[in-house]
Amino acid sequence: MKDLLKIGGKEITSRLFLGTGKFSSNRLIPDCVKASGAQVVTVALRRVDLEFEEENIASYVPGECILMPNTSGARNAREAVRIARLARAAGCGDWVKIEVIADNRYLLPDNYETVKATEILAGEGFVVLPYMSPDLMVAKKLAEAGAAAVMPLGSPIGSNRGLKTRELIRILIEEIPLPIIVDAGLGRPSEAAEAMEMGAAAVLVNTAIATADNPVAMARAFGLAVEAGRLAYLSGPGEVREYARASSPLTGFLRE
Amino acid sequence: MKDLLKIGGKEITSRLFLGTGKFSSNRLIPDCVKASGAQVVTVALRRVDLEFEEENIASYVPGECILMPNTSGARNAREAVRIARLARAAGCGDWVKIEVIADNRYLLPDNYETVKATEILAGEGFVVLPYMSPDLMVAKKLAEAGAAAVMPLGSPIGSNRGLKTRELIRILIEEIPLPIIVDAGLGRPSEAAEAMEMGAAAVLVNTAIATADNPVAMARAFGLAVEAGRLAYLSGPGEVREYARASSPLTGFLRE
Amino acid sequence: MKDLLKIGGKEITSRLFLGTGKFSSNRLIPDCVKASGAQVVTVALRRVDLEFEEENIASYVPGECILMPNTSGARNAREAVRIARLARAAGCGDWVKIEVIADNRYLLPDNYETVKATEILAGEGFVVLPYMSPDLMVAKKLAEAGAAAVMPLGSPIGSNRGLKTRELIRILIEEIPLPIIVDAGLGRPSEAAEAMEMGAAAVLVNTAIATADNPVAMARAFGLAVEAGRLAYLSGPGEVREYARASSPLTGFLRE
Amino acid sequence: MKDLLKIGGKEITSRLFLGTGKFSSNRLIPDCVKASGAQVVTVALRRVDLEFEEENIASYVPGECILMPNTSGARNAREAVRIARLARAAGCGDWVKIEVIADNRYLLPDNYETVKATEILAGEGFVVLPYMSPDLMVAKKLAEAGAAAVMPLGSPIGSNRGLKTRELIRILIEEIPLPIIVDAGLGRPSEAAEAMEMGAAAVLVNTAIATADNPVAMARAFGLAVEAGRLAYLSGPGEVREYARASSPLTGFLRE
Amino acid sequence: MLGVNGLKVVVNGKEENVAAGTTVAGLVAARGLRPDTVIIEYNYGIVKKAEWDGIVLKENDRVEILRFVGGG
Amino acid sequence: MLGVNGLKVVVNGKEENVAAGTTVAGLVAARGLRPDTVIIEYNYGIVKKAEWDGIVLKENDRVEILRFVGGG
Amino acid sequence: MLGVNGLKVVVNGKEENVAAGTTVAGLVAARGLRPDTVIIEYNYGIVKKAEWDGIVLKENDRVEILRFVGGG
Amino acid sequence: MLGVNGLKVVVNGKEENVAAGTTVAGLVAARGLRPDTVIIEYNYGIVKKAEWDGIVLKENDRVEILRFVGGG
Repeated sequence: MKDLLKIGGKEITSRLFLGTGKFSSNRLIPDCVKASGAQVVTVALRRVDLEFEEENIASYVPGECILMPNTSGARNAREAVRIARLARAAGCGDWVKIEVIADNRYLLPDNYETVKATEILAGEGFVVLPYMSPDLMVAKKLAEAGAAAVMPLGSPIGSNRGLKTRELIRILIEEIPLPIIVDAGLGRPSEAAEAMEMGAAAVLVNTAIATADNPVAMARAFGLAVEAGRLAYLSGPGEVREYARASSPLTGFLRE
Repeated sequence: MKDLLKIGGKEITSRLFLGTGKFSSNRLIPDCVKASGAQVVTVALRRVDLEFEEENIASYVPGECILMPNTSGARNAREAVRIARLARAAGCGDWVKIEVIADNRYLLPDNYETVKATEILAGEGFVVLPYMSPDLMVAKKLAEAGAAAVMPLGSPIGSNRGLKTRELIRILIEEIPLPIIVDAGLGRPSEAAEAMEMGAAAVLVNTAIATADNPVAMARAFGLAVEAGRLAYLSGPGEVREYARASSPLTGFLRE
Repeated sequence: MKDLLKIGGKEITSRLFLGTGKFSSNRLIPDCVKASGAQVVTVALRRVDLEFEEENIASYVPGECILMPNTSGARNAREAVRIARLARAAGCGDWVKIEVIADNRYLLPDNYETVKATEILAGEGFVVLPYMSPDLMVAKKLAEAGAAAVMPLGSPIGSNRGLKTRELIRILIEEIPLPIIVDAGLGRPSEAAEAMEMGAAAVLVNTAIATADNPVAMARAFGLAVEAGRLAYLSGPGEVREYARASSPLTGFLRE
Repeated sequence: MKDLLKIGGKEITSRLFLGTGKFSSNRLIPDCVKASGAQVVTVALRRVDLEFEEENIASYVPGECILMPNTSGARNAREAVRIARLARAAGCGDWVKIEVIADNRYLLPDNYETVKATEILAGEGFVVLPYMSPDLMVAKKLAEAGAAAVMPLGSPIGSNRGLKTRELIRILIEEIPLPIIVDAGLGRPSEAAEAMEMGAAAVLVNTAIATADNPVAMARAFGLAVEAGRLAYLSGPGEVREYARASSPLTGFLRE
Repeated sequence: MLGVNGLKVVVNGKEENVAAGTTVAGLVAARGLRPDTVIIEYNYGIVKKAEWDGIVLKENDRVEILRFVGGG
Repeated sequence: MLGVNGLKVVVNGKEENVAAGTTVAGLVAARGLRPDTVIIEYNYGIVKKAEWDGIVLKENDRVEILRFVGGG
Repeated sequence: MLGVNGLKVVVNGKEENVAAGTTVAGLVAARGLRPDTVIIEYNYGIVKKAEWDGIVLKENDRVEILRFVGGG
Repeated sequence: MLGVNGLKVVVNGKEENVAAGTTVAGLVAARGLRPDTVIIEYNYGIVKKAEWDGIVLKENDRVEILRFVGGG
């Protein structure tokens, strides 16, 4: 029986979501998608800059992927809703990652505005995945508002600091009946694996892959680590003990 | 170009070594070897117990594997040497994991006796992989004594406590010109991945796989995690930052 | 020059706030206040239970202390406001710890309702110290709402799990121009000291002291640790280094 | 009943030992000894340097202190023994901190040579406190060799990295019937407090105090933290729980 | 079941019957509570001790008798 | 400075002058942008490619020309 | 207690009586052990299968019959 | 370069020439060191202050003049 992640009516086999920002060249993106196995890929919406010729990022994302535009740039619910509607109208599908940020140093989200935007967009039939600062009561409100999943941060965006909020995320996983997807801050495959071992439904990684010396190999590394962590979660790990427990038999020793 | 681990003249592709103790049934071993991809497999030597019919463990280990008998049961160098010689005479090959333990609660090794046994057995042409309590000066002595690799513990055998000695292991990896193989204590794939990300050459896992509810799936999980950690180590991870770094562009925002 | 904590027009010398719940006997409270040096002491408001004769907790709190009633039991802003007003009317002074909790397993606060209650009570001249789930944007809203300090949790109330939210608290300390007081979850003096070393203005401790085998000695331990952590914060600790730095001179060795 | 640390026939009340290296001026030492409450103070022995006029460090250490010369500079047991004998002959008393270091990057000790030196000097009536890399079997050998206490490192000398070896130190405290004194690497009072909470008999601090912007205040901070940690250890801390436990009563809520 | 000249009030969330003419002060005294140790909320409003004597309970009045207890 | 029969519109937040009769399609073409790579918001409303030809810009119209870029 | 023409040997640390003339091979066979699954140490020296037939046990000989088992 | 009636000794690891008849006490004094602040090792043996006057240096003697310094 396959272990599928069901979100917004879609059945997803890869639990690693990939962000497309900060790559030295967009040409790396198709290879990273392939190497990571990612099926859900995020993009952003921006004004065309006529100064230099930009490319259409969508053309670098394999067609079979689910494109998930984010609402980066939005400082409140209204702006997030506007961006989400434009993205969908552009034929990007129903998925949207809500990202409402007013803080410019740590890029921490505004949970209040995020709940508001989630309510509006879920009402309009979007598959809403809100990025949030881990908070149990907010996660409950997001669930009531119709979120398809909840995406708490592990540490500040792009910091590579890892799973610093594990205590709060542990509680979200235990208490919220929605997929918990750790988004932001994961810098090493081991951290992604730990999130999955804790029971996270998926993780979203961008900076750690895009800024590695070898992004394609790092994409593969995260893909393997996420699968490893998920398998471990499903395999019933043994308990952690204070004392040692011999792995070789304690009888039948060769003695005088 | 393949990333090979060279030990004792052998070229090894899998950096996960597998222990065969504590499985509920030896029948699980071949599947776990396969699922994990392990090429180096440890076994122990014991007196035949006529009470109940035992099986020959070797028959459960795929022929292409490198069999690495350990010297468990040895309380000093002399006993370790005796066991190693018997194992080799039995046609087990030249590899041996030296394990000299006098402490019965935490099963922590005796580094002094381990150095002695390493010197003797290396002199007799064995490929010696000593299990040790992480200690820089001891690791240097093991290198001088002819060890083929050094195997510091991450935490007590079978405790599943993980990489508690990372600080000392970090130093061994940096200072010792031999493969550093983290042996004992790793309880989760994420911990194995972290050891590899730090630059460990390999890890040896037994209890975490053998005592999982689903040993075969857990074996696969560790195999993937070790590969992920190694790939990340080779891929030049980005630096860890105190502040956030946007993954989406900070210009061209849609505004009034 | 004295290092004073200024809140609500009061100058406080002790940065350890003490909770009075869960003591095996109220008779322990005066000694714990004395041993800890606490000047701010929390109490709760409850219906009189005629079944068994209760005592008036206030009579156990030394007169010179600032009594800070909490709004425990409140599930929303309205209930919190009602409790706060009653407490003040009872002559308890202007200080109030806002605690709005709807979750019964982890007792995590509702940040939304907490902001609302803070706004109302600050408007009525209360000195408002809101208990909150660490979240930068919420802390900013609490500051705008007129909070006198912000009290993020270190881990769930009474769990003794310690400073699990250090990453988010670090950010609050850096970004919020109000005293940050770590409330809930601190289980060991070392954890309280760490919070103070990070720059927390104070910590609030109850369970770790009240449920220790020797509450009075533990109260003293926390008092000392908080002072130690504060002093260290003010003393400019040296930097953390990857390598060693000799503490004895590296010249003039006695040699052949 | 007083809580005294008995070593070498002496009864010590302060569990913070102070090192005297790296102070910007020796004039700071008496104040730091006073502020920290330290009763055991370490010094080193070096060749007189005629280039610049040096002072006699001993004259800066209050007379009531126990002077503990270290054998820094020694690369093997023989050199350590030579230094220890000279120091005692100079009227420094019977105490000696054995420090045998051959590694110049991490200044990690040579446990083998340290055991040898301990055996010789204990036999000559010295009160021997060996600095060591945490290792259970070595600690047992040091105890057999006549050590008065065992001093495992928390992290490399002068690194301020803290209690990185807590797992191995935890085991030493549990298994070794001698005072365990954490020496080297402690950079913050909270780390010293944690070591004491774990059951360490004392800690030795030098760099963290000597290199602070305000060494005297930092000395006081460490003194308070060590006392706090010791008190907590003696006070029977409450257990750490997965879930929350209300600190205010869960009955008698004011409701409609 | 209601007594002839008694009346129904709600004290701390529970229905009770009290004799006509009962005051808040009487309610507290009847419970053997020392006035200086309790706080009274009368029909959602706070009433100071000085006022307790003057308040005669009416049918369906809501009274909360509260006290400070240990809390964190 | 405004031409005789030109008009002022706001494109991507910047004021611009365009010739009377300019359509949204013309605005995109004038910038050398391939229609299938951009998204147009016209006076806060979304307009599909099919409609671009039919929309003739009026004084003070607001047009946003957007595109998908890499983001996390 | 020792049989007339038996002799005492130590097998895997336990004293045993075996008939005179018993060989190492016989000792193994008597236990129903498949030769290819066990390892024999005879008076602290290793002996290969080929030699088992030729070794006739003497009084006080020490024999270890060993086997590989699962270990970490 | 060696003086007629001088002799070579090693002080703190460095070769030095001293006048014949120089004592340990003289060696210390010549350096302007206060006796109570230094420790002397003479030919690998410890010598107490009381003995310094009596020790006349011979060719190739090894003297260590030591002192306590700050250390951790």
